[in-house]
Amino acid sequence: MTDTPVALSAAPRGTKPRKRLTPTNIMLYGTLFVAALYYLLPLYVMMVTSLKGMPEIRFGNVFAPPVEITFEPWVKAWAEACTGINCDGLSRGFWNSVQILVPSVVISIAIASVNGYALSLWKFKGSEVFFTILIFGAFIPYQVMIYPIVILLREAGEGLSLITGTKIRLMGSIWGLVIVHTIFGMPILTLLFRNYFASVPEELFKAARVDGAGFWQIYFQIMLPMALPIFVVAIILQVTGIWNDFLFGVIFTKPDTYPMTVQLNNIVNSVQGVKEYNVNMAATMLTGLVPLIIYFASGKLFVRGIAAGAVKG
Amino acid sequence: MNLYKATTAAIAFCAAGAVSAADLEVTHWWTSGGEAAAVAEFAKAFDATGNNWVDGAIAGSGGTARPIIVSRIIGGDPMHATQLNHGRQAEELIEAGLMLDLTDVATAEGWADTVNPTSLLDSCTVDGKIYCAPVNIHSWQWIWLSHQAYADAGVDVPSNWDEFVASAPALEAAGKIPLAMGQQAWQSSGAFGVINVAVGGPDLWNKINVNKDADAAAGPEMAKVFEAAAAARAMAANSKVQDWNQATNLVITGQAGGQVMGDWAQGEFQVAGQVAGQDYTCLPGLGVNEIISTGGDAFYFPKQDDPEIEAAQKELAKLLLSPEVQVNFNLKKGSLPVRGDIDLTAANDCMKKGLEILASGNILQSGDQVLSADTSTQIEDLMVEFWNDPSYSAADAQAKYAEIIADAD
Amino acid sequence: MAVTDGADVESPRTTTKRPNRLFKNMTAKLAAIPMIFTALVVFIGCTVWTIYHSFTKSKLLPAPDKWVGLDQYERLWSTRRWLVSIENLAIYGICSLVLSLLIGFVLAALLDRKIRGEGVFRTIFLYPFALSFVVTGLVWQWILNPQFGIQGVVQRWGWESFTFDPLNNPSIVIYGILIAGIWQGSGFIMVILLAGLRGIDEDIWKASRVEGIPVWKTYIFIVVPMMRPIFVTALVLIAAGIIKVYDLVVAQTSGGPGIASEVPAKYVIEKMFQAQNLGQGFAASTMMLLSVLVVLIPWAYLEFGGKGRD
Amino acid sequence: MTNINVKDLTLEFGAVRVLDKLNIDIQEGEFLVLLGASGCGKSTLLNCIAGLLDITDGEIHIGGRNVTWEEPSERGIGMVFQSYALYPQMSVEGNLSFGLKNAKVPKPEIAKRVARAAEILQIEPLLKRKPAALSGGQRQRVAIGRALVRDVDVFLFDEPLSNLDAKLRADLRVELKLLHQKLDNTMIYVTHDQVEAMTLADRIAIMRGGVVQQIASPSEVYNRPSNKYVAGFIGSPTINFFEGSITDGGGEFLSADMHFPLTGYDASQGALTARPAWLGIRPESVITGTDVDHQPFTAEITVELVEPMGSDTLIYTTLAGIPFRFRMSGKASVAAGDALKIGFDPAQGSLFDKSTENRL
Repeated sequence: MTDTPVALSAAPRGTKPRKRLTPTNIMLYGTLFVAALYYLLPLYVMMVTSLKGMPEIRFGNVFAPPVEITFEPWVKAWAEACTGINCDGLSRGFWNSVQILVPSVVISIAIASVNGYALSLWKFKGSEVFFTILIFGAFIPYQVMIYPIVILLREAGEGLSLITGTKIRLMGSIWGLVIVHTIFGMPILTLLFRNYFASVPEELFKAARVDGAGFWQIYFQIMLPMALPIFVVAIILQVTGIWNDFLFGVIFTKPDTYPMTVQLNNIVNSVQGVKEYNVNMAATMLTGLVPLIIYFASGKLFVRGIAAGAVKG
Repeated sequence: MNLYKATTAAIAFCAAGAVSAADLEVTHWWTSGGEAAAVAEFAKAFDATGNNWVDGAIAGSGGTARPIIVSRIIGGDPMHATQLNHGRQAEELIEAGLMLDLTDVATAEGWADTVNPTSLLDSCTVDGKIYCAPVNIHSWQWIWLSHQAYADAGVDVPSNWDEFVASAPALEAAGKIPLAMGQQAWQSSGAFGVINVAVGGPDLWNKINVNKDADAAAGPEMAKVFEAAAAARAMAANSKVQDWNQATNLVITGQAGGQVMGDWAQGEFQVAGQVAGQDYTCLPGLGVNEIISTGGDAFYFPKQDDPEIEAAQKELAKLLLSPEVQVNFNLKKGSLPVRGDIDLTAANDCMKKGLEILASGNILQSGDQVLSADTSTQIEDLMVEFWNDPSYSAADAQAKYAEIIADAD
Repeated sequence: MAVTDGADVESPRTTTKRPNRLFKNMTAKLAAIPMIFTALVVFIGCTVWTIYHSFTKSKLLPAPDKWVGLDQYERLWSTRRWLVSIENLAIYGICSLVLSLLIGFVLAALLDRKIRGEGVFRTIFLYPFALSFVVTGLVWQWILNPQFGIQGVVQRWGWESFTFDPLNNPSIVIYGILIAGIWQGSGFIMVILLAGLRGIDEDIWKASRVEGIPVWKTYIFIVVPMMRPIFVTALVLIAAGIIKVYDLVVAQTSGGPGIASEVPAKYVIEKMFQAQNLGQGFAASTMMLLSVLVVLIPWAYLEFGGKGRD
Repeated sequence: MTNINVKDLTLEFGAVRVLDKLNIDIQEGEFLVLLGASGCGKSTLLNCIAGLLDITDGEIHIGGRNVTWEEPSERGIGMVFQSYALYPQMSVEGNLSFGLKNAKVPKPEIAKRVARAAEILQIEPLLKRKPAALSGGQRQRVAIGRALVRDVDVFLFDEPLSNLDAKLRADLRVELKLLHQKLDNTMIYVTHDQVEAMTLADRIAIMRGGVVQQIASPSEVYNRPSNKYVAGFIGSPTINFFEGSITDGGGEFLSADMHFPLTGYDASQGALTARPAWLGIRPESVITGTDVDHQPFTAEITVELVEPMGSDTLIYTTLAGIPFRFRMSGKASVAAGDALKIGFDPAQGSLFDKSTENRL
């Protein structure tokens, strides 16, 4: 449609509503831009700092763009920064993190989704009590639990060794870490899945039961294919949480298998002479890359999943 | 799992068939420039024996590293060797039977005769058995002074604490920070200890810290110490850094006049290519009471159930105290060797001063050796608050201090 | 069936008796074992263990036989650092609760106004949530650095007397941490609330337009009350984060200057591991737990109390 | 033998008793409708019969077999839900065969049954589609098909037509009736729509508060409601109730200043005696025009409101001091304010005891 003026005898009363620069819109976008500035500032600072040389940092300000762009801090953070006598930067930790991440995410989500499914559709006597305890668990600071968990894992390892006859150590193995991540991810994930499955029409569940499907058949064939949005949320939350974890990573792994965050901490806290802010920032960004990419890539899916999982209180 | 176990077992078996070589994972929190260079000496020497040093550095401080070390030992997944401050930190772990008994190594190597001062070995001894290998002597009792800063301010480099205090206004006038201080609790507490010994004298320090004499802690002599600390606080008011080596860096670059810090600071000067007596001056005991506190680091060896590993652990223990390694390590680290029988001609001015004092027996036990970790952290909490809050009066702090000493165990 | 001759009317496999309740729903119970284990053994078990040991003089290792009664608690409540920690947590908690909800809701409402580039804005607001507290703490420490950061920049512009150094000023340091905490977490709250807003019936908006109610009034008086359950979810998530605040403080200020930005979780950890005084750490964590219960029990009662699914 | 017997069925949710010692016997091939207002327990009862709810007490027999504690799939039932409950990620074919696969029915057999059900329901062209691509009516056919393929003798319907629009509902209603005639299955059908109930049912069970009020054929329920509640629930517009009393000997019913002769009333509980009571007169039993004079009761009324419905017209007025509704032919031309003479036979109405509200 072209905008050829057509002489209309009866012009509508009132102003034409489709104006771009209404005061409301100015305020709306103005607020959004100011807010965006606040959220973007640190990212900007990280970025420019990581591209500056040390002298520039010492005499410039944090917001000034780099005069001379250098990628050396990135190279150093990835491959050269030293901790103790190891000077291979973050690179060592990257694959370790991936190896920890994958089983932890898969197992924790598998268990939490089954929990949520059982809690919403196969309630049994006491199931709500366990759920309430679980939710309380979300409020216990992790650090408080370290000590008993360490003892628990030791005992469990010994118990398993007795049963299987081979020596099994949960402490210091990747499986110990997976168990810990599963336990601490459980409250929030279970809540999400429970809410999601509770919003699935109950009649669907009934129909499947009349069709002779049991607990697992309904879970795998009916519920699982329907739960994609909430799985996206769960995966995002877990990937972020586990990737960013420092505390459990450092306690339940060994130097060979230290995750990236432990190495980040080492790089950032290994002050040799002056703090190399540029290297620190580059290391920081490198470490944050995986969760960041996941966030940027998931976009709308995350919001949609949250809507499905969090809306029911 | 089984396959994995079998494979590891096979590998271990093969390895055993060769020389008694093993990978030893060693945790420590030595990550600053000088520290890392020193650790590398250990690793080099150990690797030379055909074993393999797996470095488990945990950056941060003992506060970050210790929970990790302790929980891994308790969880049944101990590292093979670990740094800990000797003294009372490991007592319970030893009592619980989690640490390897090194008595046979110590006897064979004659540690009892070579380790000087003997108090170091005493700290490693529980019920007559030796559980740790001391590797160095660290003394808190130093102040490090920047020649450049004093030159810029146009005053002479002070030769004792009183002169240092007197020179402060001149430094401030020249836009310098008279006293560089990191804001972490252990630094506040440590600096206070140094001032305590310098101003109050070693006897007072012993009375309070060894004998837990709360009256002395509340007494007039101690009041003077607190006044001195309050004065130091004022001098450090513009020092807004966290880490100790950042503070040291202020001294190295001439932005600050001096820093009260242990002898490990020397490693930083060395890394920066500065020469003692030329670029910087060190004053033991703040130039007042020339004395050295003999704290230090030690290595503990958590018990393992693999005889191969145990052999390697003992080998490492032996190595750590061998004369050659002691020299190389301590030169890099800037600390004093634990053996009285080695030649340190390569040592610089400051180290030599320390060695002389050590030889003369002018020594003090370290806080780690006499106070429990609990009491130490209580004092740290008090000190970090005192140093950072100008409105916290010396008298109030002293009262609180006396309270802590009264409850100390 | 229709052609059966009645011979198998009373087939032997007929179950006339109510099956044992324990075996009813058995698969679900088996599948829930990890959850039951976590709830009972880990959460309850560890909590009981912790509470018990808070009455002992445990040092580096737990010492269940060294019973000292309430000594640890007496010491706890006479420790200045603990009192400062509690006060800080209260300030941080209330401010972060209010601000997260407020900022989160305002941003969500703005994004809900059929904005151009909604996806871009949403990603911008949300991305900090992908970063760890350690990273957050470091970046903001850097930005708030009085020498290189905001204060330095403004002073270099010529406003010499400008001071903005929250991290070096004991009386406002907790707000410096708050700035970083809000930055990290409010985007997530925004997403949750946005999801809630999207769940509001379009007709509500039509009705309020027809009746000529201003947009802001519609939000405050109609939409917000309708979103109660979502606000509750958001509240729970924020609250769970507040009580755990630790990494952020460690990375940003290490509790300084002095003890001005200490928080309870940090006290607990340092007492347990650095001071090697488990008993004291456990006593402090028990107090934290107690405060959580005080807040949580009324909420849990309202949320889950009695109302089952129809 | 697929009759269904519900014996002393009781269901409690915590302290709330939802079903109270319920007894229903359903004959083989019977179409029973459970009718009631929402919350009366009709769906709950259906779920109990299906085995989807664990009952508190009592027994359920299907085809002579005690199935009280059997799994839903073992009871030989098929069920159709209000929301259709189609598995969203499966095609129509997948939806139809899911139950059979679970029951490990051989593949050729599954194909055969699916084909047959699709043919009966005329959904063959839809077999490969996903439910999201179907209209409401098509979805409901698939849902019925899912019950059909199970080759069972009992069908349970839980308000299957409630989500459809009026026209589709009427069409499918007819189809359901045809289906029943064709298959001759036992069907239990839950609805709150009395038109569905009246048109489909062999017998209607009207429920209220977890108790069956009356179980009888549609005409019985309509003409001889067992209590005041049933009378008021069935029929649209609702029945007119006069409050009053029966005279000695049961000859007349007095309300306000009106006398309603009861000669010829078919009493349910023995002869009528003097007592306070309700008299219910269906709007449909009121007569106007020339035949009025033959009626035992006549009255002059003023029309207050007219609702033309096409086929017929509803007139609102006041009689004996109460609002009174009746139905006239759609052709009648009446306007508000008109005076009209009406008549009916009170003996064709229903009398209910004032206190027990049971039919007299």
